[in-house]
Amino acid sequence: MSARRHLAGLAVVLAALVIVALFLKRSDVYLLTLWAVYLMATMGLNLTAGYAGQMSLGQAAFFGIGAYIAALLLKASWPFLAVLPVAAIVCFVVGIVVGFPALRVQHHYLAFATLGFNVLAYLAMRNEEAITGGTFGISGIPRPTLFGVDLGGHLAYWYWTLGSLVVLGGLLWWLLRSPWGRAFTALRDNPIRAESLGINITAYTLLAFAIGAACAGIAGVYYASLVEFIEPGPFHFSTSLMMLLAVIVGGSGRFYGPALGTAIVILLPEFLRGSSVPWLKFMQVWYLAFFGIAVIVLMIWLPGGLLSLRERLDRKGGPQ
Amino acid sequence: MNDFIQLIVSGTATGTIYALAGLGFTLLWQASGTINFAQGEFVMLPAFIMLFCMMAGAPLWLAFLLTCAFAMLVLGAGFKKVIVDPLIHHGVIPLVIATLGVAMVLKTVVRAGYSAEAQQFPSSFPAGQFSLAGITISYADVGTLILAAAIVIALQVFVTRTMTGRAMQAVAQNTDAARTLGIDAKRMVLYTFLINAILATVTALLITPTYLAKFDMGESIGLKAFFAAIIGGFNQTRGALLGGVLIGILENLVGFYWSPAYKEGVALMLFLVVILWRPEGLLGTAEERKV
Amino acid sequence: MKLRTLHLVTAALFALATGAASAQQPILISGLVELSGTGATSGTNFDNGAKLAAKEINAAGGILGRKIEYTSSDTQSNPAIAKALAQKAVDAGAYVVLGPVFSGSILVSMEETRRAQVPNFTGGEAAAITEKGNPFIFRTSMTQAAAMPKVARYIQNNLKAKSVDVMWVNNDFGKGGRDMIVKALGAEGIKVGADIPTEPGQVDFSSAVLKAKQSNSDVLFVYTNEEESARALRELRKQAYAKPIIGETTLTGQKVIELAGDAANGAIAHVGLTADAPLAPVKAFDAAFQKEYKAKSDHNGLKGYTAMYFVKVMTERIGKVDGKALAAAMHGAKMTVKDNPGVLMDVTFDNKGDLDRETFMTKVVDGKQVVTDVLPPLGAK
Amino acid sequence: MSDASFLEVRDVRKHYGAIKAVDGVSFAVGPGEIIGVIGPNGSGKTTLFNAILGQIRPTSGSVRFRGDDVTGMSPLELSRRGVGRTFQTLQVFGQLPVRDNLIVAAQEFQGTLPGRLFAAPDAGLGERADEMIELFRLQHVARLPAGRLSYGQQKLIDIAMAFMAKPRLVLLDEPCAGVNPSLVDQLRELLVTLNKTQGGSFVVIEHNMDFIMRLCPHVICMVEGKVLAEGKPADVQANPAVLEAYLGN
Repeated sequence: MSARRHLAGLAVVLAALVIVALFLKRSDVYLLTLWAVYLMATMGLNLTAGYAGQMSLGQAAFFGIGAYIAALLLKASWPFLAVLPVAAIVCFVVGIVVGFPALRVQHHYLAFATLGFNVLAYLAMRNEEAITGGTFGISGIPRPTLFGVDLGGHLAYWYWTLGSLVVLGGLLWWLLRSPWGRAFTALRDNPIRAESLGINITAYTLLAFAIGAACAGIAGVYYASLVEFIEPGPFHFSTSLMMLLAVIVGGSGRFYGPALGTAIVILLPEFLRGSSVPWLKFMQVWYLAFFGIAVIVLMIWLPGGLLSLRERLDRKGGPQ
Repeated sequence: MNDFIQLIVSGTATGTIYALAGLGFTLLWQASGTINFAQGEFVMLPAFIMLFCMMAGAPLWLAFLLTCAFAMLVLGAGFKKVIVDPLIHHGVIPLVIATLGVAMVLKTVVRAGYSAEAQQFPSSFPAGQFSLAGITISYADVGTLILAAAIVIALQVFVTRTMTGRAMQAVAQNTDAARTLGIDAKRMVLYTFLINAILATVTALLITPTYLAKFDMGESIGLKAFFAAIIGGFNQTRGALLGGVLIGILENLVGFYWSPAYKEGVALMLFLVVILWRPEGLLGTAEERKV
Repeated sequence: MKLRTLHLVTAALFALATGAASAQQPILISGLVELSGTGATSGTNFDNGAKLAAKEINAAGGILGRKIEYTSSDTQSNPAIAKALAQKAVDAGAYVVLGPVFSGSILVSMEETRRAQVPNFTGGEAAAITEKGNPFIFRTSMTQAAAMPKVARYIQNNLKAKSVDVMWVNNDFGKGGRDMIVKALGAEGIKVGADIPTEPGQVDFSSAVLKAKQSNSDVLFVYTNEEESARALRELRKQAYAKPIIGETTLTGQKVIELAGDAANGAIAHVGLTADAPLAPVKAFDAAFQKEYKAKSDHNGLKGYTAMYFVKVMTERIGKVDGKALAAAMHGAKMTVKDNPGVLMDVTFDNKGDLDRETFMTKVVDGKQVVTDVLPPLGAK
Repeated sequence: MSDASFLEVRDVRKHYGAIKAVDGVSFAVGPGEIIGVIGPNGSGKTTLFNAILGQIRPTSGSVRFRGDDVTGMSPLELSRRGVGRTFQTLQVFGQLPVRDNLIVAAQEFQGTLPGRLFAAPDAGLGERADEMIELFRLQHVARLPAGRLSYGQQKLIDIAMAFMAKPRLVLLDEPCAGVNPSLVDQLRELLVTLNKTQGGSFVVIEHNMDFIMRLCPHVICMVEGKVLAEGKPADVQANPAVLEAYLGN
């Protein structure tokens, strides 16, 4: 796909997202915004797990850390644009710390180590009541006003989130096209060979974790402000699992994989719920079972995720 | 002092349960390099199958035997054939993800197909307890402990003393070499899957009276089982037992002497310490990083 | 003449048609309930109660001659989803919103119903819900703030205890109750001994029970969800805990008795509304519920059921289907069983949306919940 | 410095319990020299490479490179000092296009880590990569993911990567293994060209005797972890002990 066709396609999709929102109901716009927020976190996870190959099951913890920072600072009347870098930097630093086990262990060990971090973070959110409000959470988180524009309305907040998503996506795109992106892929494909070629695998592993974590932290800020209330529940490790599955189902290590995967995880169940067609109603109860089967089937026949489908078909039909 | 011993005793009883579930993890890993994220659900499903059998009028022992057969067929052979065999050559991660999918399917099937509510489950041991030097011990604790210890020892004996067991171990250590010695590697791997299914059923029989039969009962047991296995040493059968009991006891001590709020974090802390300090586990032997 | 007849007939037909149309147009009531996730048990019961009530009301001719169309959707016990569903219910033009049950969820979703001025009946028990000055929020059960003083008074008067240990589950339900009971015990001059938090889903209660045994207080107050209550009772029995065990709502519930078996015998609990209450309307409800769902309702089932009847009674009282008017009428409303058996017990609402009614002290005897005392409403002196 | 060699391996041993994989090997490589290492399977050649390159830590002995002691240094530090290598088995980055495989092999030697984030996507190495692609005749597959190419093509990429950063010393572990015989001559010519144009010293492990004899002016024969013979290819080949070691197996 040429760069021009790529840009044109992206522009069409973005224009559609901008225009369609005008005709959608309030609740649908809210769901779209929720999708965009989760997408920020899953794009970060795609960098950590998809491009750099570091299997992380702790993304929801960073998401939560960002959300709690936002809740506390926004309630203390900090401007939104000042909260963003704070959340990103804190998560970046914590990400480096959490990345350390990755230097010693790989794959499933790493998955469990990051999952362990997630459980600890969750326990801290529930028990450190003085800071986090414990299980009651923090309510009354304001939505921002930027440059005199009130972003409290559902449409305004959607456009603000979509714009931010595009900026974040652009930054990630640029990062992945830089020599860093190539080094991340080399780290995933073959760390031992990478090291023999002078690639500092320690630095890149930690960076992969930290950048992914920073994205989740930013997503957390948008989440807190969107829902206007947070409690520990959404930052349980099961959210990390869903985020990882979203990346993998969409296509890990593919730039648009998380967008598709997150839509399947966040939007599809709500679509089924809202439907009045009987068999779709049946689906909503069994949704997770079908999703689970889809994951298994994908792993067996299409481990590259849904976005690798065309490539796979090309290769089957091609001369090779 | 009595309190302390009481905590140790009940912690040991809880820990052996973690160990039983963890044992299956290590077996599958050793024999076939399978990491099963659905191990907890492999315990949950037999609990419900036993319930169904009993609702149909079967006594507990018959329900257990029928469920063993079911588990060997579905969670043993079926799991291997449908999920593991097609995926095992693609490395660890796709299989891990697929077993996550299996866990979701099993949970949803039980929840949507049967009930989201906890169901009670009869104990295999007589109710009641006895006191020994001021410490209360229930018959169920003693029974669980003895049965779990017996299973671990029996498994150890089977693996080291019998022909089939030694063949299984040979396959676990070096599949190719075992094959050249004329061992039917495929059959040995199948045996480990069958043993894992039976272990899961036994675990279900032992824990469901306290855990209660519920679709999500596998979540915590699966996690603890994995931590137990890693802490003890992933490539050692005894490791899971040590890891499980260590977690059980420490959880109780932390819950009592420090704060119950962080009790659930104990296994994780121990796990993080172990993988940073001794990644092969307390009893495990180091595996060279492959070039 | 002919023409006039024709006119008359058309007019009559027209009137009939429009009348019929408005009678047939159903009243939309949306349920936001926890059908999956941690709150699945509570939400499912609440939902079943509401469904049962809607069915009964429709069978008896509906509200003001219009049928109820009740649709429920699953919040997955997740506040962000609850908020989306509340918006969806409002968008769909719901007359009233029922649920969610979880306090965390209702605190988020009630902002949406308030903005749209749709009355919202919740199963949540956290004190904060009605402290925000939201004129559209109404409870379906007594708050912890109202229930705990009754428990404390009972401990003082009937059990003559000087000190109490508190074992609670660390979620919004347990933590809220724990804060309230500590306050209420303090007001009665009773000392709080060991303060024992437990985790949701906790299995091993040995260290928690040991703590209670060691502190040697006169009474143990247990405030956990159903499954954990059952496990706690078993461990207490195992370690031969001899002091009175008292709880609130859950401890003597049907599910706990079923799960704990013998170990539940002797447990005492204050219950706001129970399917075992010795009252004719409640017994009728109990029978109907069991027939419909093959299971016994917990207190959440009664919450959903009565909420639907509150809507019916008050809508007929104001004589029109108007959300704003309904909310206004609810404040200070009083409903009696004599006139409306569906509300199950006499009930009054205050101007914050809190309700008040009689409550019960119950005890488990031979595996059955038995009502030992009827406590008057707080407001009745 | 005149006596001190470019690379000097002195009495390196690597023992695994009772097994002596490498048992006291010493040799030296001068600037621009090409040295061949031969020996039957299991004679410890690859273990020796790994011990020199920091992949494993030698039990005893020392390795000096350009006068500095580099014993036990990590592969990363060694690569920084200008030591490159290839592996016995194929080691390309399968999902990266061929051109990116070559660029990634040298990009870490350009500028600083933060600087590379803001550098041009090809890190200024596009031209160099195209040169190598031309040299190795890979133009027609330059944009395809390396993992999709034939084994022989991947092997060429693998070797080209080792030379991208213009290393001072390259250790090649069986460059001919699995390569189509018709390509072997081409490969030898490539290595000679690279040695002439880029300079640098090579150490080559290889089983293909013809290849080694024609490429390397100096050959070491290892047997059971020890150096059995050393010298001109023809002399080593004619050494009766060497013959016996090969035939005896």
